Amino acid sequence: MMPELGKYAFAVLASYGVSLALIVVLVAMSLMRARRVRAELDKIEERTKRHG
Amino acid sequence: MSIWEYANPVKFIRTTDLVLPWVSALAVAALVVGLVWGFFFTPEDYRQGSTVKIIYLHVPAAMMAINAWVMMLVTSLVWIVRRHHVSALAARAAAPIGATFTIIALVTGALWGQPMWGTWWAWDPRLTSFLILFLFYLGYMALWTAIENDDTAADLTSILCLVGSVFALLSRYAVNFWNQGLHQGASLSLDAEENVADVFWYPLLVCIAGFVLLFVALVFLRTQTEIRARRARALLARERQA
Amino acid sequence: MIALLTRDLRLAVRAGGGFGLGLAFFLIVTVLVPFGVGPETGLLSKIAPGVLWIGALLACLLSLDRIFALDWEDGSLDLLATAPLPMEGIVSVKALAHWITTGLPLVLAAPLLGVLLSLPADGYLWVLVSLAVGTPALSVIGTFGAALTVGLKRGGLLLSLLVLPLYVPTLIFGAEVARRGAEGLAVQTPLLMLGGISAGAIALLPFASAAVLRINLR
Amino acid sequence: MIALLTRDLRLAVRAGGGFGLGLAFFLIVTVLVPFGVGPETGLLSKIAPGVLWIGALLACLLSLDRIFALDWEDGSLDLLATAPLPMEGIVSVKALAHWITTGLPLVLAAPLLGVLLSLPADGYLWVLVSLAVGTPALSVIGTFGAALTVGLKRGGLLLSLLVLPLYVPTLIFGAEVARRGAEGLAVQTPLLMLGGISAGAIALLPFASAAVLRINLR
Amino acid sequence: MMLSVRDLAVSRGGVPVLEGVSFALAPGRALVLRGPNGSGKTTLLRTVAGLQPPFSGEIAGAGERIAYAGHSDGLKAMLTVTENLRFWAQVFGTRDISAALRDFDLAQLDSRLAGTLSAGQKRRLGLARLMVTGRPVWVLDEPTVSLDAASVGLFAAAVRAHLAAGGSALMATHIDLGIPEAEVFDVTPFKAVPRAAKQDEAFL
Amino acid sequence: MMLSVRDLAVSRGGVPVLEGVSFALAPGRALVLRGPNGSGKTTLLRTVAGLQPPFSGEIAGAGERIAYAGHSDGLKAMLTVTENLRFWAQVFGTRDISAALRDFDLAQLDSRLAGTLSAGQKRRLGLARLMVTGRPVWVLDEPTVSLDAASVGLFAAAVRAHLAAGGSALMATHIDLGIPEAEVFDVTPFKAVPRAAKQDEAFL
Ligand code: HEM
Ligand SMILES: Nc1ncnc2c1ncn2[C@@H]1O[C@H](COP(=O)(O)OP(=O)(O)OP(=O)(O)O)[C@@H](O)[C@H]1O
Ligand SMILES: Nc1ncnc2c1ncn2[C@@H]1O[C@H](COP(=O)(O)OP(=O)(O)OP(=O)(O)O)[C@@H](O)[C@H]1O
Ligand SMILES: [Mg+2]
Ligand SMILES: [Mg+2]
Repeated sequence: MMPELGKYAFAVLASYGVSLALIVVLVAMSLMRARRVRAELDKIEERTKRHG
Repeated sequence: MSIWEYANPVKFIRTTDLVLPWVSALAVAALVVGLVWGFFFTPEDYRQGSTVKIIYLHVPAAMMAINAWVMMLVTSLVWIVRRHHVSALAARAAAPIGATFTIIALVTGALWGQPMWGTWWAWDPRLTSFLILFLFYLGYMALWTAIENDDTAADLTSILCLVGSVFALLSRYAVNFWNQGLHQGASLSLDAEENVADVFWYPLLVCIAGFVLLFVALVFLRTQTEIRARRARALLARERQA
Repeated sequence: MIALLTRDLRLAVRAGGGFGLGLAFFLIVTVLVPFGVGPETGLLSKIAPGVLWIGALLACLLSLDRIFALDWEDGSLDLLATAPLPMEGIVSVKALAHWITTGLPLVLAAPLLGVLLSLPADGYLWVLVSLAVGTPALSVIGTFGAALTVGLKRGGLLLSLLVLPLYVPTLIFGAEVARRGAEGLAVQTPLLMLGGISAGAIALLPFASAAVLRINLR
Repeated sequence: MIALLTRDLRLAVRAGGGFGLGLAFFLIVTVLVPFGVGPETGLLSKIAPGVLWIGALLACLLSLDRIFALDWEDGSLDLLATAPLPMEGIVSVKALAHWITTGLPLVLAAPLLGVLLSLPADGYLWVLVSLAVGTPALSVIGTFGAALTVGLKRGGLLLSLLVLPLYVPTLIFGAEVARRGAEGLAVQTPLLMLGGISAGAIALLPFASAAVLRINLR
Repeated sequence: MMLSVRDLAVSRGGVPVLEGVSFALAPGRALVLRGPNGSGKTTLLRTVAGLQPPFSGEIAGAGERIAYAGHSDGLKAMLTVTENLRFWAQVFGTRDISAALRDFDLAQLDSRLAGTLSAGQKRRLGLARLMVTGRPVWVLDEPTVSLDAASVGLFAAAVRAHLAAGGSALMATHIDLGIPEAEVFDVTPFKAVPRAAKQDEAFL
Repeated sequence: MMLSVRDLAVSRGGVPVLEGVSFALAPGRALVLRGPNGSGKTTLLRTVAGLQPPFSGEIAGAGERIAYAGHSDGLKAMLTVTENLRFWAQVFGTRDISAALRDFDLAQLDSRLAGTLSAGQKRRLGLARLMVTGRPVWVLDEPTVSLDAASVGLFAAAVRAHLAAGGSALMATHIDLGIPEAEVFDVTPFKAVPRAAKQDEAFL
C-alpha cells in the first residue's frame, strides 16, 4: 500500500510527520484549553449562582 | 440584523456552537481525503520525484499563514474602530494558528529544499519573508501575554498589527530587491502555461480547502475559549471583591 | 520641548548610558568580528559594510529601552504626561534625543571602525551616507517599540523581539547601499528606498507612538 | 543558596529578562547577519562559526547588568549582604543562575541557528562543544564585571568596556575550536585552552567578585 | 473655577475600588483625603490628575489645571537640585525657581546631585516642583512622608500661600499635615461594591 | 548580648555627618533615633547594620545579629507576597511565614504580585520580612512611612512581641511609632564638625 518514495523518502515522510504532528499539537492544545476553561467557567458560574 | 450582532460574546458562542461541529467535520474530511489522495494516489513528478508530495502540506500552510495575518489585521481594525471585544479576541485566537502554519511552511520548505536545492535554507525572498512573518507572530503573541489588562493588550496588539503589516509589506519588497531567489513562482495562477498538472492540482485544492476549514474551526474554538476565559476572570474578580 | 531635549541630552552625557553605550557597543561588535571570523583581510573587507550596519543596528536596539524606562521608573513620565506638552511632541523629542546620543555618534564613528575591518576605500563615503540616512528611521521605529513596552517588567526582551522585524527593511536597504558603494556599483535605488523609509517613519510613526504611550499610561 | 537560585530562576522566567533576553538577542544577531552581509551561502558558511560565537558572547554581555542591578535598585542586595550567606556563595549562585538562564539556552539554540547560516555539517558538533565549554567562563567573568560596576549610574557602558577585554581569550579559543571543527581540522589545542580558561575562571573569580562586591556595598 | 467630582468611580487593574465619590474644591480651599491602606486614595488622585481614565462619573475643572505629585518624586539622580527644578519650570513655561528653592529650604543644597540627598531632602525637592508648575490645583499623594517637623511646617506654609493666592489643594495622607483649616474627606464609605472590571462587563 | 556603639563617627561620600555617637541597646529594649532631615540617621543605621564601614569608633554586638529594613523594601514586583516572604525565610534559614503574614494582616493578599500592592501594603510586606529573619536586633529606617493608624498598631504590636521575646530594636523616625516605652536618642547634637573626607586626609 505504501507508495514507493525512492531516495526522497526521508524528506517526504519527515514533512508529513512534522506537519501532522504540529497540527495535532495545535488542535490538542486548543481542545485541552477549551475544555479546561469551560470546566472552570462552569464551576464558577455554578458557585456564583448558588451564592448570589 | 447586522453582522455586528455576532460581536456580542454570548451570541458569538451560541452561533459558533451550532456551526463548529460541521466545520470541524468538514475540515477533517477534506484534510484526510486531500492528504491521502495526495500521498498515496498521485504519481511522481518527472523532475522532483516523490518530493512533489510535500506540496500538499507546504502550499496550503503557506497560504493560510499569510491569510491568518490578514484576518488578524482586519479584526484588529474592527477592534480599533468599533471596539467589539470578540474581534480583538479573534485576532488573539488566530495568532498561534498562523504561527503554527508558518512553522509548517518553513519546515516542509526546508525539507523540500534539501533534495531540490541542496540546502536546508537559502536566503531566498519567499523564505526570508516567511521567517520575518514568523517573528511578527512571535512578537504579537508575546505582547498579548505580557500585558495584564486585557483592553490595553487589545489596543496595543492592534496597533502593533497595523504597523507590523506595513513593515511586513516593506520587508517583502526589500527582500525581493535584495535577492532574486530560488523559489517557485506562483504556479497557482490559472492562466499560467506551466500550471501544475491536473493530477497534482485537484488533491491540492482539496488540501487547501481542508486547511481553510481547519483554520476557521480552530479560530472559532479558540475565540470561544478566550471569551470563556474572560468571563471566568470577570466572575472571579466580582467574587473576590465580595 | 527644548527643555526636554536638553535634559535628555544632559542626562545622557552625565549618566553615561546614552552617548557612550551605543558607541561602545558598536566598537565592541566591530572589534570582536575579526576575533570571531578570523583575520583574513579579503573576507573581512567583504563583510565590512554589513558588519558596520549590523553593529549600528544592535547599538540602537540596545539603547532603546532607556528612552522611556528611566522616566517611567522614577515617575517623571507621569509628570510629563500631565505637563502642557503634546504627547506627539514628547515622543518626537525622545526619538530625536535618542538619535543625537546614539545614531549620530555611530555615523561619525563608522568610518574609523571601517579601518579595522579593511573596508574598501570606495566604501567609506557610502557607509557614512547610508548610516546618516538610515539611523533616524532606526531611532523612530525604536521609539515606537519602547512606547509599546514601557512599564512592562519583561520589557527588554519583548522590545527587541518587536522591533527586530520592523528593522529589517531599513537594514536591508542600508546595508545594500553600503555594500554596493564599497563594490563601486550604483546605489541610487536602495538609497532612495532607504530615504523613503526614513521619511515615512519620521512622518507617521510618532502618531502611533503617542497613541500607544497614552494607552500605556492610563 | 538554593533559595537564591530558585528565586533568580523564577524571576528570570516570570519577568522575562533572563531566559528570553539572551536567546532572543542571539537569534537577532544571527538572523540579521545575512541581511547585512548578503545572502551568498559560501560567504555565510565561512563566517558562521565566528558569528555564532560573537552572537553568544554579545547575548551574555547584554544580560550581565541584570545579575546585580535589579537587586541593587530595590534594596535586596543590601538585605542579602546582611543575610547569613557567604558573599562568595552569593556571587557563585548568581553566576550559575546567569549561565542557566543565558548560557545554556544559547548552547542549545546554536545548532538550529547554524542552519540559517549554512554552517558546514562538520561544524555543528564543535560549535556545540565549544559553546558548552566556553559559556560558563563568560558567565563567571561577567559576574565579576557586574560586581565591579554595581550601583554605578553609568554602569551599563562601563560594564561592557570592562568585560570585553576579559572576554577576548575565551572568544579567540572558542571561535577557533568552532572554525577548525567546521573545516575538519584538529581542535585539540584550542579546546584544551578553552577548558583551562573555564576551569580557572570558575575556581578563582568568585573570590575576586565577592571582594569587589563587598567594597561596592559599603 | 471649581474642581468638582461627581459620582466618580475609580478602578485599579479594571476593578473598581471606590465609587459614588462626589466632592467640590473651591479656589482657596484644601481637601484632605483619609482612609486606611489600600482604600484607593492613590487611585482616586491619579484619576483626578488625568493619569488614568475614570471607571465612571465625571470630573470637571481638572485637566491642564492640575499639578500632581505622587509617591515617587520624578527626580533624576544624576542632575543637580537646580537642574531638576529648572527642567520642570521650563516644561511648564515658568521661569523663577528661586522662590521654590527658598520656600523649601533647598538653597544650600542647590548644586548637589539629587541622588545624594537624604530621603527627606528628596521629598522637599519633589514638593518644590509644585511651585514652579504655576498650576492652580495641587494634587498630592502623601506629601509629608519622610519629612521632619520643620519641613512639614515649610510645606504647610507653602500650601497656605498657594491657597491665599487663589489656588487649591487635594491631598491624601495618613499623618498630620499641619493644615488644620483643610476639610477632611474620608474615602472609606465609598468602597466599591463587588463589580466586574469595565473591560469584562461585556462578558457577564 | 548588648548592641553597643562607642564614640562612633559615620560618613556619607567620605565626609563625616555624625561623630561621637555612643549608646547601648540591651535585649528587650527599643531605641528611637530622632533628628531633622539630613541629620544622618540613615547613615548611622546603615553603619550599624554593617552596610558601610564606620568612619571611626566601634560597634559591638552587631554583624550577624542584625535584620535591617531601609527606605526601600527589597520587594520583587513580579513575585507574589508569599514568594517574596518565603524567599527571605529560606535565606535566613527559618521556615514559618504564616506568623508574619498574620501579624501584618497580609493573609488576604498572599497570592497577589507585590507590584500591585498599595504603598502601605508594600510597606507592611517589607516589615513582615523582619519576622522571618529570626534575628534578634531589628534596625529600621522610618518603618511606618505610608502606614495607616491600624497598620502602625500592628507594627507596634510586632515590635513589642519581639522585645518581649528578648529582641531589641533600633529605629529612626519622624513620626510617632506608637511605642511610648522606647527610649529616644536625638542625633542632632552629634553633628560632625567640618572635616576632610577620610580619603583626602593624606593630602592635607
Ligand atoms: C523554508 C523554505 C520555504 C518557504 C518558507 C516557502 C514558502 C512558500 C510560500 C510563502 C509559498 C506561497 C504560497 C502562496 O502564497 O500561494 C510557497 C509556494 C510554493 N513553494 Fe515554497 N517555500 C519554501 C521552500 C520551497 C521549496 C524547497 C520548494 C521546492 C523546491 C518549494 C516549492 C513551492 C511550490 C511548488 C509552491 C507553489 C507555488 C505557488 O503556487 O505559489 N518551496 N512556498
Ligand atoms: N492590579 C491590581 N489588581 C487588583 N487590585 C489591585 C491592583 N493594583 C492595586 N490593587 C488594589 O487597589 C487598592 C487601591 O490601591 P491604592 O494604591 O489606591 O491605595 P491607597 O489608598 O493609596 O493606599 P496607601 O495608603 O497604602 O497608599 C489596593 O487595595 C490595592 O491592593
Ligand atoms: N555623596 C554625598 N556627599 C555629601 N553629602 C552627602 C552625600 N550623600 C549624602 N549626603 C548628606 O549626608 C547627610 C545624611 O543623610 P542621611 O540620609 O543619613 O539623613 P537622614 O537623617 O536619614 O535624613 P532623612 O530624615 O531625610 O532620611 C544628608 O545631609 C545628605 O545630604
Ligand atoms: Mg497610596
Ligand atoms: Mg533617612
